[in-house]
Amino acid sequence: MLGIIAAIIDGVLIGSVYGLAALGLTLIWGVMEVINLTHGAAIVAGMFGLYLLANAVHIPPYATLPLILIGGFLVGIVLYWISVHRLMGRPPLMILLSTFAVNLVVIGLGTAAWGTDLFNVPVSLPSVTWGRYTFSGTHILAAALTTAIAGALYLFLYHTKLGKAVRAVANNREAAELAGIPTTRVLSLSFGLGVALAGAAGMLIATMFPFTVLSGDAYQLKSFVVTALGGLGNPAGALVGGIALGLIEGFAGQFMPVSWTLVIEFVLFVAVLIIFPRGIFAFRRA
Amino acid sequence: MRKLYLLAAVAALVAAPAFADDMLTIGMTLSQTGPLNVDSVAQQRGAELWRDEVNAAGGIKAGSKHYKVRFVTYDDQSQGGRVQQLYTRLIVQDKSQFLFGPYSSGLCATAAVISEQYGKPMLITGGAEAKTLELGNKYLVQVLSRAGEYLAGAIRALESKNAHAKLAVVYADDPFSKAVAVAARKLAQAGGLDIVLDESYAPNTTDFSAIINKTISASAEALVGGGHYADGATLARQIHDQKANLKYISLLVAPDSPQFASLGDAAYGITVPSQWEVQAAYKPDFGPTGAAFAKAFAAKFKIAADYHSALGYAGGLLLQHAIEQSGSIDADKVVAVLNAMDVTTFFGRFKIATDPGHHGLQVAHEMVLAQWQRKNGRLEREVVWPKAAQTADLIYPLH
Amino acid sequence: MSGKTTGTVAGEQRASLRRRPFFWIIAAVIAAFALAPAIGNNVELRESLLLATVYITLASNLNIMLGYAGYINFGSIVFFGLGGYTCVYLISAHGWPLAAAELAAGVAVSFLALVFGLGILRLRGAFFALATIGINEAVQAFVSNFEPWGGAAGLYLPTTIFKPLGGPMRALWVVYFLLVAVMGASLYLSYAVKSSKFGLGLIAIGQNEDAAVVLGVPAPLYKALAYSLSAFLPALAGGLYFFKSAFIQPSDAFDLNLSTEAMVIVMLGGRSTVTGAAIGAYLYEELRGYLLTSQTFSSFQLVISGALLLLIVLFVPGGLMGWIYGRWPRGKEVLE
Amino acid sequence: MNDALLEVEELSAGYGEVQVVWGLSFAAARSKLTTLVGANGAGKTTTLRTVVGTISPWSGRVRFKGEDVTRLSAHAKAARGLVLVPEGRQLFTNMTVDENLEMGAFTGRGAHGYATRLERVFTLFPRLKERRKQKAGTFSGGEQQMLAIARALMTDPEVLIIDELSLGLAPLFVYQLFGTLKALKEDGLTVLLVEQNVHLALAVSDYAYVIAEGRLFTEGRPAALAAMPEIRRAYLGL
Repeated sequence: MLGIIAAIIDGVLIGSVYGLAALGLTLIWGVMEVINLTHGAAIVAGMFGLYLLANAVHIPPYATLPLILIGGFLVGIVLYWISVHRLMGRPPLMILLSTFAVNLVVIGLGTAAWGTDLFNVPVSLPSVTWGRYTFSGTHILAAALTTAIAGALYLFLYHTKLGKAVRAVANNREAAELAGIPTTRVLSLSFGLGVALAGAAGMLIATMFPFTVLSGDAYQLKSFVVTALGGLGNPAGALVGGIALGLIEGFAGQFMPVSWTLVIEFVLFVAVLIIFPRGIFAFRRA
Repeated sequence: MRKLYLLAAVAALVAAPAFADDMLTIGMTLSQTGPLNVDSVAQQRGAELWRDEVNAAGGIKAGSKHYKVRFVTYDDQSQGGRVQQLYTRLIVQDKSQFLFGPYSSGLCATAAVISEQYGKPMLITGGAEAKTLELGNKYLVQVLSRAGEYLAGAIRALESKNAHAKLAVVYADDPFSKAVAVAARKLAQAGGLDIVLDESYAPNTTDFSAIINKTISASAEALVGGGHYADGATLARQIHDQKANLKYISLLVAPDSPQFASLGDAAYGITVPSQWEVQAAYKPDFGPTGAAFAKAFAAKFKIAADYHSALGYAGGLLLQHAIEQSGSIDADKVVAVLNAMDVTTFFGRFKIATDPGHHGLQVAHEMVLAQWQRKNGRLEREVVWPKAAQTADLIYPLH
Repeated sequence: MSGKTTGTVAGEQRASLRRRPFFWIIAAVIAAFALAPAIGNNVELRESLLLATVYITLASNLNIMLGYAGYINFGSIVFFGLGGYTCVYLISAHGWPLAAAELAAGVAVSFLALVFGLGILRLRGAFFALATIGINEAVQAFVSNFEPWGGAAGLYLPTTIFKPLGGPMRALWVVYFLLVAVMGASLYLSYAVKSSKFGLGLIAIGQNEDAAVVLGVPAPLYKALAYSLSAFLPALAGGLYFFKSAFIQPSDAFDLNLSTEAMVIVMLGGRSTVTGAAIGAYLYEELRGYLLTSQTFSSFQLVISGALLLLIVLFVPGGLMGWIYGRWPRGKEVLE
Repeated sequence: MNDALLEVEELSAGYGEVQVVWGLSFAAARSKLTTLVGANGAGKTTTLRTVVGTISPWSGRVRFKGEDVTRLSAHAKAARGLVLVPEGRQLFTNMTVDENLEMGAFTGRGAHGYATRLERVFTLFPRLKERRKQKAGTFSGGEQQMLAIARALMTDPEVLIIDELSLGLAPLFVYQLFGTLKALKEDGLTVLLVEQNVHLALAVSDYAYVIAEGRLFTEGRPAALAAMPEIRRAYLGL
């Protein structure tokens, strides 16, 4: 019984980071109906951002978070202008392919630079012990920081003028343009935010687990599953969906061979897409 | 200046590789990229050391001729889909006379059929799974101990400390790890260990929390399993982070890499079944001693040799011996010699099965068990099993 | 009676196909593929062309969904992998001859695709694309746990399996010619679909699905049919490919990279053209072969493929055929 | 026409390969209410979209306060005070009334004097004040049109362009809205209105242009137009 509770707690902690990763994907979708296939590469960039800043420049691991957020934001804006802007209004296939192409280039450059070796950033934090079970400090702090970042995003979107403009553009781009909102700039800003969030998620993941240049694929797939559960384009849903995925991984594994959880994850993913295209946890939109 | 450099590169690409008649071409793929690259590159370096030493000594002597050795290598990106294409190319286009297998059982299984289809001998130095060698191939030669042997030492070492330990078997879903786990399970049951958890995980798993929680819930005292480098290292780190309080841990492959020490405290006490450790001082019938190999390797690559490097070198050494013995580079003659060989090198004993159902399967080589221990504040691997080859006592329990 | 009518219609269609130059162009391509390596027993050429046939088969069939109907299928490889598994399983566990196993694989996979298709084709655009990824990953995860198919360890074929085909060396030729046939069938299928009412309906769906429905195109049925139809030949190709390999494991059978490569090929050649998919596949295979084995570029091959794809998408969205049609509008009549 | 705030010269536009507007010229005079009338499909909406910049013109010129603004983007035009209330309202349906109004005042121009303008908008449309925290998507058609005009007013427009003010609204609302427009005009606002309801349009406007098949059919003071037999027959059903 205690084991199940421990699994649930672990699931929630890790799931919240999945949620953060998916938040970037879902924000971009919500604002411009683009599935960003550079997402995995952005997560990996966050991981390597941590590794380089912590190992080469000797910045304390968690102090890299704001730098990675800012860096991700700027890179995201550049990516928008390279791979998305020209293709807005064309068939969605085009942007899928262009972001996929950028993904190939980024991963290719990363592979050429670092190979596909496993990197490990040792972070020593006190952990919390509960009976025989231990919750690693990195997991707890990652969940806390995720909550803080998601909270900050909420404040931005609902309580600042620029954030409201992002929502306005997501809601009705033409009307936003007519109201005097420079929509293209808002789109690039949103893309930047999405990439920054993905990078931050990558950085937090890298404090918990070792990683390689190719780790992005797995987390990108998880982000897809999370967005499907939470509803594409729904930031609150992304967090709930992330925690749901974490729970599936932690909880289902207690009752069946762990290798079957992947089957459950993806079957659920397809089933949810078919039955609830807006996500199980999609909050009703007005 | 840069233009000139580019021009030279293009010229090098265009110019047909000119080589004299007395050149022996060996083809292989390696995983420069992809999840298998750490071990694959180590294996490749061992082979390169052998090649350079042979060429420096004037080449391989076969009959009256001396053959210089040339390698042709391609990056298989750790993907099976590329392996067949590349091995075919190695034979057909690059005219390889002999082949070295790729790294990992899965890739070897994919490459094996090409050796049969084109009748080219392939020395397997990085594929332990036996299944590939039970399909009726006539040109495969396995240099390393097969997968079934991997955890034998680890299980026996555990039994020597606690004959009824509660054991968790946790392994990656790939051909090699699965074959290892199946054999380990049988051995453990036969020996009276209590298997309290038996789980596999997808090779690209990044989060092991669920498995570790299950291990704790099952009150396991020992854990054996793992897979390749990336998953094994991650598993080790999470066992440490989640304080699973295991008394004994034995993981495949990953802890054998010098890089494993980058895990710090998480690496301490972990044991690894090893095909070769420098401390195991076999008396070689030919070729260098283990110490001499390790020294030459460290001098060339500025990194310690692990068993994958030793395998790469041993593969070359055995092929060289077989060619010299047969006095020719004819595939069938060389294979005939390999079939009959029963020798000991710095790597240990070599002898393969020759019956049609198991041709090429390694039957004589023995493995050792190594453990990461602290020596003067630094993490180092010590041989802890079998007792005869031991350089340090097994640390048990870890907690 | 209705059977007879359709038979006649099909017959007429076939007759009209034969009158068009493109029919003969395809026939010439197939002949070239079959003869070129056979003359002088050129094994090297055969191996290069063998992969090209697989790519052309995958791309041509992907084109039916992606090019005509405009549906992004990231998981087209799942047909290839399932075909391979069915075929290898029937041969290894039940001793079926290759031909029977192939046919069973094609039929079973097409049927499965129809079932999947009826499920996911309610989805549109990005949702459909995501669902195809999900299906591929779910199938891969399932097969990894499915013990009758060897689970993660995969299935092996003994070398004796090549005996009925005249030993391992001759088997390679047999497999190659069969793959050329599958490729030829893919090209004809792609062409036949394009010049049929069914294809017109798909293209209408690709242009504007709502409008197509209003005009009376039974969109869900057409999409499911197209999805199922585009599964048959890749399943055959998968069966042959993994028979040749004598080994199949989940990570090779359901490699998402191959799906994305097929999409790159379709884009490179030009969407919804038969010739484009074929030329794109051939060019891509040659380029990839070069990059993979070149010492200079091998570490940059991902970068180069990525940059190439980005440039095509941004500046030549019509692909090679779009560019050719732009220069030479009459090309549309000759090269479909 | 020196007092023309907005002048459109020889404007041509369309979609893809289909030309919709053919060399249209018209002007909106300062503090007057100008209307473009014409049958459904005459190209009125395309004209307005081209004027404010959501689609780009094929040829021709748009001058605003004497400045050539033809190639400016829509948001840049809004920031200068050239504001369109699009057909079908186009509100931010997921956002509250307050947020919609705040977005209307997104530009520097709108942000300046925000509080006073908000007061004034609420005086004009007291109904909106009662529902400040309600989401726009839950409103009735008439309320949405009010909010759309209110949002446009928050931008502090110099020329307010309204596309199909009365479309789909109950007559009571329509009269109310026309009353508001008149009041705004009397306060000095320049209004350009596109309207299918020719009766109404001619009744309230100072000057009118009649458009047919993307071309200017005729123009003049409403009274003069209403007297023309062709207009009476084609648009007024007399």
